[in-house]
Amino acid sequence: MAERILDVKNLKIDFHTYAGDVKAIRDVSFHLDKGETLAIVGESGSGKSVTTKSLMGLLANNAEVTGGSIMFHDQDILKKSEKEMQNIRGKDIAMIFQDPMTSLDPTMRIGQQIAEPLIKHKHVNKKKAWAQALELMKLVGITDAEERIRNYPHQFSGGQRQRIVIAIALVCYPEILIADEPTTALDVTIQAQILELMKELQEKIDTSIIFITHDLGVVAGMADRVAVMYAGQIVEYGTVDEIFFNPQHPYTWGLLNSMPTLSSTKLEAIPGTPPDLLDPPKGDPFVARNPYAMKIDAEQRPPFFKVSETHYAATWLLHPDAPKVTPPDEIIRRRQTFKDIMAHEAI
Amino acid sequence: MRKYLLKRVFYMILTLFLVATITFFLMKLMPGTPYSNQQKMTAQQIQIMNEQYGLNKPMWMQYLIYLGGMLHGDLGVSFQFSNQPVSYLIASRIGASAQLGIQAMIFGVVLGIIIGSIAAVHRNTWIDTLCTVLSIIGKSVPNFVLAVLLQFYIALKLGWFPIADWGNFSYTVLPTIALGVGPLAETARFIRTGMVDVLNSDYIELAKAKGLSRYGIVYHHALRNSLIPLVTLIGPYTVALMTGSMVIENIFSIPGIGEQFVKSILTNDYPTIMGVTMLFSAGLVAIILITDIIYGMIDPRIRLSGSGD
Amino acid sequence: MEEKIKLSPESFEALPKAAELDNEKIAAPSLTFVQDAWRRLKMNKGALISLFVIILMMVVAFGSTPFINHDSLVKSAPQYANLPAKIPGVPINGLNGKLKVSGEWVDEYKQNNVPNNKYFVLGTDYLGHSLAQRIIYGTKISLIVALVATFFDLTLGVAYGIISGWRGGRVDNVMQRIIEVISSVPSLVIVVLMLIVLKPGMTSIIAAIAISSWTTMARMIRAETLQLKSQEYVLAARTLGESPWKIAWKHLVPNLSSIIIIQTMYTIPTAIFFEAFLSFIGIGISAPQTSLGVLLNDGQKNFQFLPYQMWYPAIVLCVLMIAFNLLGDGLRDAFDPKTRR
Amino acid sequence: ACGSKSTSSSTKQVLNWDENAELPTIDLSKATDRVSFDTLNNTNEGLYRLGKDSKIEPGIATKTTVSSDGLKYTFTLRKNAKWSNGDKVTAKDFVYSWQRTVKPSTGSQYAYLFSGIQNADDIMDGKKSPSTLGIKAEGNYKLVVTLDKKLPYFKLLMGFPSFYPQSQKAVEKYGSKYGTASKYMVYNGPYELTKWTGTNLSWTLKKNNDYWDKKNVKLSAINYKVNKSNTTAYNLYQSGKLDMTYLNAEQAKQMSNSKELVTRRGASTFYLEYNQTKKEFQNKKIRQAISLVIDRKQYVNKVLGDGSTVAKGLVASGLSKHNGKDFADEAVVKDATATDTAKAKKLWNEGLKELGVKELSFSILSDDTDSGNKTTPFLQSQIEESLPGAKVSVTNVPFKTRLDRSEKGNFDVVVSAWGADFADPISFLDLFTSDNSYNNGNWKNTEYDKLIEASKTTDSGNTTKRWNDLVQAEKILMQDQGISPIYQQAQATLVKSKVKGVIYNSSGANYNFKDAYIK
Amino acid sequence: MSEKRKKILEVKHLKQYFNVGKLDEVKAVDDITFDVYEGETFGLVGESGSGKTTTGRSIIHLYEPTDGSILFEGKDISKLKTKKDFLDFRREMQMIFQDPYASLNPRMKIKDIVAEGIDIHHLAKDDAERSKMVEDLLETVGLNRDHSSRYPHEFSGGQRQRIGIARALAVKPKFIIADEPISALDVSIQAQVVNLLKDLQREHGLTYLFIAHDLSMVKYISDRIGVMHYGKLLEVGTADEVYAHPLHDYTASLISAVPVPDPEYERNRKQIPYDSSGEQDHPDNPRKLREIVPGHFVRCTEDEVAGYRQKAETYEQKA
Ligand SMILES: Nc1ncnc2c1ncn2[C@@H]1O[C@H](COP(=O)(O)OP(=O)(O)OP(=O)(O)O)[C@@H](O)[C@H]1O
Ligand SMILES: Nc1ncnc2c1ncn2[C@@H]1O[C@H](COP(=O)(O)OP(=O)(O)OP(=O)(O)O)[C@@H](O)[C@H]1O
Ligand SMILES: [Mg+2]
Ligand SMILES: [Mg+2]
Repeated sequence: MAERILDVKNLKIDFHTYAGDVKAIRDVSFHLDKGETLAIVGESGSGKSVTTKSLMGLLANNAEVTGGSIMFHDQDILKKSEKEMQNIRGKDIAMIFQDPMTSLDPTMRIGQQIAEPLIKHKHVNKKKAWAQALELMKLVGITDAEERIRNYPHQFSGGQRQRIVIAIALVCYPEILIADEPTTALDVTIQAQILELMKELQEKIDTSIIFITHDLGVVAGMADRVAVMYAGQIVEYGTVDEIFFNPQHPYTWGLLNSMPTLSSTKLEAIPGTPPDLLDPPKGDPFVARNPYAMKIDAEQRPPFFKVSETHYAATWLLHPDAPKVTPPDEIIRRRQTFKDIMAHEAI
Repeated sequence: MRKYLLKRVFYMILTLFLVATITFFLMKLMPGTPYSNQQKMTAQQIQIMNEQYGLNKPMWMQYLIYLGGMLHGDLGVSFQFSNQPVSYLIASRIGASAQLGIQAMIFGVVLGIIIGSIAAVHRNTWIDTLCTVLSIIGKSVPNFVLAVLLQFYIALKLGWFPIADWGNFSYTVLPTIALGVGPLAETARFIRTGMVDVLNSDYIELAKAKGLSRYGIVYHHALRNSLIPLVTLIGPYTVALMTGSMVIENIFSIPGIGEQFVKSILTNDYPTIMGVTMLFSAGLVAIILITDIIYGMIDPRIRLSGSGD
Repeated sequence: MEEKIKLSPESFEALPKAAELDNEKIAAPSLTFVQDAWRRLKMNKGALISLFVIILMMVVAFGSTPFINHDSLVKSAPQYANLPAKIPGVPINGLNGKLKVSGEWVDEYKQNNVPNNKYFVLGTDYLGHSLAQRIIYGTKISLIVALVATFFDLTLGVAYGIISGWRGGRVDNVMQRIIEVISSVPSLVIVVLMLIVLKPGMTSIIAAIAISSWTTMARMIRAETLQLKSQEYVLAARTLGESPWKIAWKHLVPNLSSIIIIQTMYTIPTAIFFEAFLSFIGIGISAPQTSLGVLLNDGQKNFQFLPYQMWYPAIVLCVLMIAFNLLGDGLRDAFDPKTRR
Repeated sequence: ACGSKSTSSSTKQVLNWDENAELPTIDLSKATDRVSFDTLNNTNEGLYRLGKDSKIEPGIATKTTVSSDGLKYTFTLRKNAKWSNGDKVTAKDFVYSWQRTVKPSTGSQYAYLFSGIQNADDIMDGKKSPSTLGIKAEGNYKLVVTLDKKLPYFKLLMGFPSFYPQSQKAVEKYGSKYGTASKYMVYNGPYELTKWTGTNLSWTLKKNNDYWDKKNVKLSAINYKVNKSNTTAYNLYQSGKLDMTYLNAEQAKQMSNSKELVTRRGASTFYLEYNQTKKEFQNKKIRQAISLVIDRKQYVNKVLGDGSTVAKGLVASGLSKHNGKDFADEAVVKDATATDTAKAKKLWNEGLKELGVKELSFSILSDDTDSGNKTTPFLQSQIEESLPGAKVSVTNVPFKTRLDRSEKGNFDVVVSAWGADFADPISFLDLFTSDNSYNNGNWKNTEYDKLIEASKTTDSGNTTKRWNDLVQAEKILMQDQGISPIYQQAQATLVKSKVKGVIYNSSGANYNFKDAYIK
Repeated sequence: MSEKRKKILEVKHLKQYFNVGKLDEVKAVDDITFDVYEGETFGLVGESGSGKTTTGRSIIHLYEPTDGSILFEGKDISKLKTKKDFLDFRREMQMIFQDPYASLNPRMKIKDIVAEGIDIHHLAKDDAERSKMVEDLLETVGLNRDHSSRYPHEFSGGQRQRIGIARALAVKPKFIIADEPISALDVSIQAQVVNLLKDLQREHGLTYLFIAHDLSMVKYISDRIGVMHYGKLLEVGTADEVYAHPLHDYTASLISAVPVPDPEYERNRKQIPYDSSGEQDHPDNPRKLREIVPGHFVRCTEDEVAGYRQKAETYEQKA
């Protein structure tokens, strides 16, 4: 079994706002192994960013961690002081943000921006740091790196900027790379390049990636394992094949069903909107939009039911007493594929 | 770039030309004459005087003569100081005002940046409130009141600095403070707002994610980005200070241009009024151009191009 | 460890359609934009107090109109000139009719044979006017100056800015040049020229201040309009065939309102200040009218001897300034969507 | 005050003097203001020097003979008077200077003072050439001045800077720069001007070592500093940086018990002029009524408080004496500057009836100076309170604007002021002849005109007759309330008690420092 | 393809340049020609900055075209003279915007936003009718009637987008330009909006110009697709044709870059790189849209047609 470098247990985070406490993260647990890519998917506001920011210790001022632990190797990140966190950030855990257009300091040469974490964490001098920055720029595929290292962010295109942001994140060879929707702002063609680049680099550097997105297509290409989040909770997690070909949670079904594929002729939308986290429903948060909702869903939060060693889903539908329901056609089709794959693997 | 500059300079000249024209004709609407004793002068004398000052010519001629003179740096002769060329008057008075204005600006801006940054970094805490309240008070006290208080308590009672007059640096301290508190307050508030915005931006988030310390973030990223917009504020402000310190000059008996300007207004000294107005306007227009250029130089995002106005 | 949960079979019945929660429901109470801003303003203690102070001062200043009129302003009583504050029953030096004269507290009321029952809570000025009365009146005048300047800001400045920004292109270019010219002339010159063109007096001063003050507003409105006009909701209105005037009124003005209000809060103190400055150089409002600026200027001349004549108007002016500034800041925060929580 | 002898020897003879306005010029042909005249009076010297109470003291002239008809003055000049460039001061310098001043192209605003000197008026009108002016140099040290008519105050004029000599060499050398900075001027007085750039706010009068009477000049320097704020000047005085400071009214009032308070009574009177082209002000009763309600005593004591006094009439008290009697006392008219509200009301009502109106609204125009700003509201309150139906508005405008409006008759009632150029009543009384351009209110009285004319012509040789003419004239003016005098201005100052020997004259150039010293 | 179908919109040689004559001149749209038939959905795809939005806005006459003409129902829209003609045009063509946060005036209530068109075109007799129309519209787009008195900021992105659709529908248009109506929305919500648009099209016989950069969604909703690149239209054809048998290299590259929610597929996906350097125009041999197979156009020179025909044939053979 791979080395487990991150273990999040029962994380709970509230935001204090005028209207009350937003319970943004409600009992989230997951783990990350060395070298793997964990994708977190979920719609807007489901708590993906908050989860990852808590890993970095970068939560907003009005946030309060009300429970749980985040074990990085054998230390609890939540118990670290700001100073200690500064030494972890950028060095052990690095992060890529969504918008490459705004996440670079417009007034600083990009060489310096890449070199900064080195100077901070590795205590190298500026010259050496710039030399390494240059290496990284080449690594992330920026042509004419020698000349461009002295340029400012606005002189780069969106795709190039995102490469630079990646370079910054990787410059200290972090153990964990958190990528929060790193390609949402990019064109598909550029997105494809960036994703390709990330995969390449992961192999070279052997870092673990937490990849956040709401695009299931990207997940399918990137992830080893997937966690599906909904309304501040993880509702299902498993390997990428398990999630895409043998999903158990109706929300996951809905998600897969609402995306056009090469062959799909009809899209099924998930009706309605996610619940307001100011006052989350006491049962299954998905109940209001769930066509398979049962009485229990409205009353009690479902526990995780084990599907396989690696696959868990929090839905009452997996309860042995629950009636068997027919998932949407698309899911049935996918399950079929799953069987094929399993069969294939079995051979 | 060159095209842009040419265009800007052209607009600058156009603006100045309009200012000159408007003030010239408005000046002619002012009642009274420059002679303090004219009832005792004979018609002949007045006629000759008018001839000497060119006041007997038709308005458009006077206007053309004035414009022509201006091109040679000749702003006419002061009425108030007999035979004194306005250009000399301005030249001899601008020094003190400029020094004072610049000192006040430096004082205000440096302190303002410090206070503003502290407030922004500690926003929504008591430190922030304290800084905000201080800067608002600084903005709320008329500078002549402040000047009177400083003069009375600091100079007369405590004897730390000279009461008035213009001489070595110690003479400039109190006027600088009295004049600089306004820009200080303004800068502090400007920096605070700017920096709060900057601190909320993505690249600050990224800087945090790099593991930089709070100090490092403020110093390396936030400060520079919130300072850039300040450049556009400083220029016109400096001009305003250099020219608008009449109150302070009056109270501290400083031989400055602002004080002279008021005097010339009260004594119908048209050539001086015109001259100083033109100086102010030219200063303002030039400084705006310069700040725009500097702005472009220090902010890598902005390249002066042929576009925009 | 996963534990087996025993549940009654009916728990697994499908949720009845009727009981299905309305998934488009909005739980939070409806808050209009103004309500929302007001809510945030209320959280800002300083701004709230400032608002209260401003309202109070306005009420006192304008409410005094029936009591402090031309006659009471004109009436002088030089026999009571320059008396310090005296509040019966307050034995604090400075408030009991005593004044520090060459280091000693002297009862000025006694010295000047003022009848025992005669007292002035804030003292008197050189003509024996009650300073309290003059401060109230002065505050009124200062506020009027400010409000008229604001009015020009709101009409001329806003209209100019919107037209300039909306029309863009050449019109904008010309209009911006005009502003540039106006703001290239020191405002003092503009005011003096105005005072000459118009008749000297309060109206001219107010008009002059107003005319030289609207350019900032126009600039800000223009910049904002330039942004707003490419906003999709404005485009949407255009695609629906809305006329430019209606767009300005329905879409631009409401969305400019926060900028307008905030800028107004800064125009007011600037105008009051400018009037005070005019008084200082001697072309301000003249007697028997008065303003805070005039009072302050009179006061600063005799600061060594009659400090109260400067302090009282200074305090009132500062309080007013601080209140407007704090309220301005508060409103800016309240209206700024970025500070939204 | 109780300085010991030991200090006197070591005391620096340097005086630090306050000034409240810039020095605009030291070209005596162009000078128009107090500061210029004061400076010229100390840096230069004419035929005479005016001592205490405008007493004539020797200047460049050592001997004066007057022809019996009083129209020809012959001055013998001293031979030891020198310009600061080393040249001798000669009679030609006077001739040059006077001609330069009256020459219209010079644009001297004080040339009118030369009126009465032969051909001066015609020269000023451009009808005659300047060389025809009645001043001739006979050799280097004899000067002959011829007058058109007798000028009883002629000798006083000779102590006024406009009549001082000028060095032609210097004028020509410096050209248009002449008199625009301390270095562009030559001096022949007790002091030399230094450190004046032409526009700065401080300058120094340095003892002139070429001065003929330098052994009697004790001060080594007088440092001037312009402080436009009285508060500042007062603070400087307090800290010992100034030996003298001008006080504003309030300061004066507060310092009234100070031993250092020196009140300089000026020969200048503030009075109301009524615009008599307007019907209502042609009514004498209205004018009288207005005058009678003004409590001048309260005004000078409570409102001004700077030592100004109630004006007795138009001509300032202490300006000129005849047979030991002050003109102002001689010419005093009962009720002219008194307060009598009851009578005022009566006259007012009568006046209104005569005019056929119930109400009268008018405005009072004045300067926007400190005292101007105090005067108008005071007058307004006095008039409105006591005169039923009077509605007064006030307008305070800058000095030049006020002059302009006065001159154009653009006013109802204006607060005017006049300061004597020389110590003779005519300096005041001349103003109100029918055709005088300073008679802004257009008050006309033929008898008055006749008396003034007589004083200048038929009676000019007879001191007593002339005196009586003038007294009579003032009485007429006062009885008719052609103008209503309010107060005679005084300038309160604080002067360190160690400062001695400063001569102050209420008319003409004010300060004479020749004999000043520090104890 | 029935040739009898009526062309509702004809775009002919449309050019839309910005900052003409200045240093920073942008040829946002550079000579594009295409038609839209009544009742169909024409999808416009291309990467960011390729000129899709500009095309849409020119068509609805938010910009004055630099050159070329746009015919709507046979009438040249830049030649509309009278106010009435113009208003009529505004009624028939409507637009749905990209940014659900910027497209609703934050200071207006939902009912006033939706009713804006009703007011302008005086479609309601009185207030009651106006309210009813608004509420009906809200229901049509799947919102509650009582949402009408709320403000935009209270709604989620998907809801806002539906409000925007309701606003466009209020004037009963024939033609709707949807400028990336879904790209700012969550996946699960995207389907809601797309389905809604499809339903509306069916019910009201609408014609759509659907702009997006998400190829799979465009393919799903569109009948025909145009591919834009650098202000030029590179390929036009039916959705299936373009998607399954891309002729132009750029189209192929674009399609190859689209991630698909299928790990199996993704593992094998290879992106085809595209090099635009071969696209240089020669004045004597201009590139323009040429029909390769019926209904399938590619922007190419005369000489290249043969090559494309061949490519099309190989597709045929494979199939
Ligand atoms: N500073 C904050 N104050 C109050 N609530 C917050 C704050 N930050 C996040 N939230 C709330 O926490 C919840 C989760 O937000 P989060 O940013 O993690 O969502 P997300 O899954 O990343 O969504 P997206 O896909 O839009 O980025 C949301 O309901 C959000 O409103
Ligand atoms: N008003 C304008 N002034 C100047 N340039 C403009 C203007 N509008 C658009 N452009 C430029 O025109 C080009 C095409 O822009 P357009 O918005 O049409 O692209 P798009 O395909 O819609 O891109 P996106 O997918 O990012 O929305 C871009 O380079 C853009 O910068
Ligand atoms: Mg997020
Ligand atoms: Mg677009």
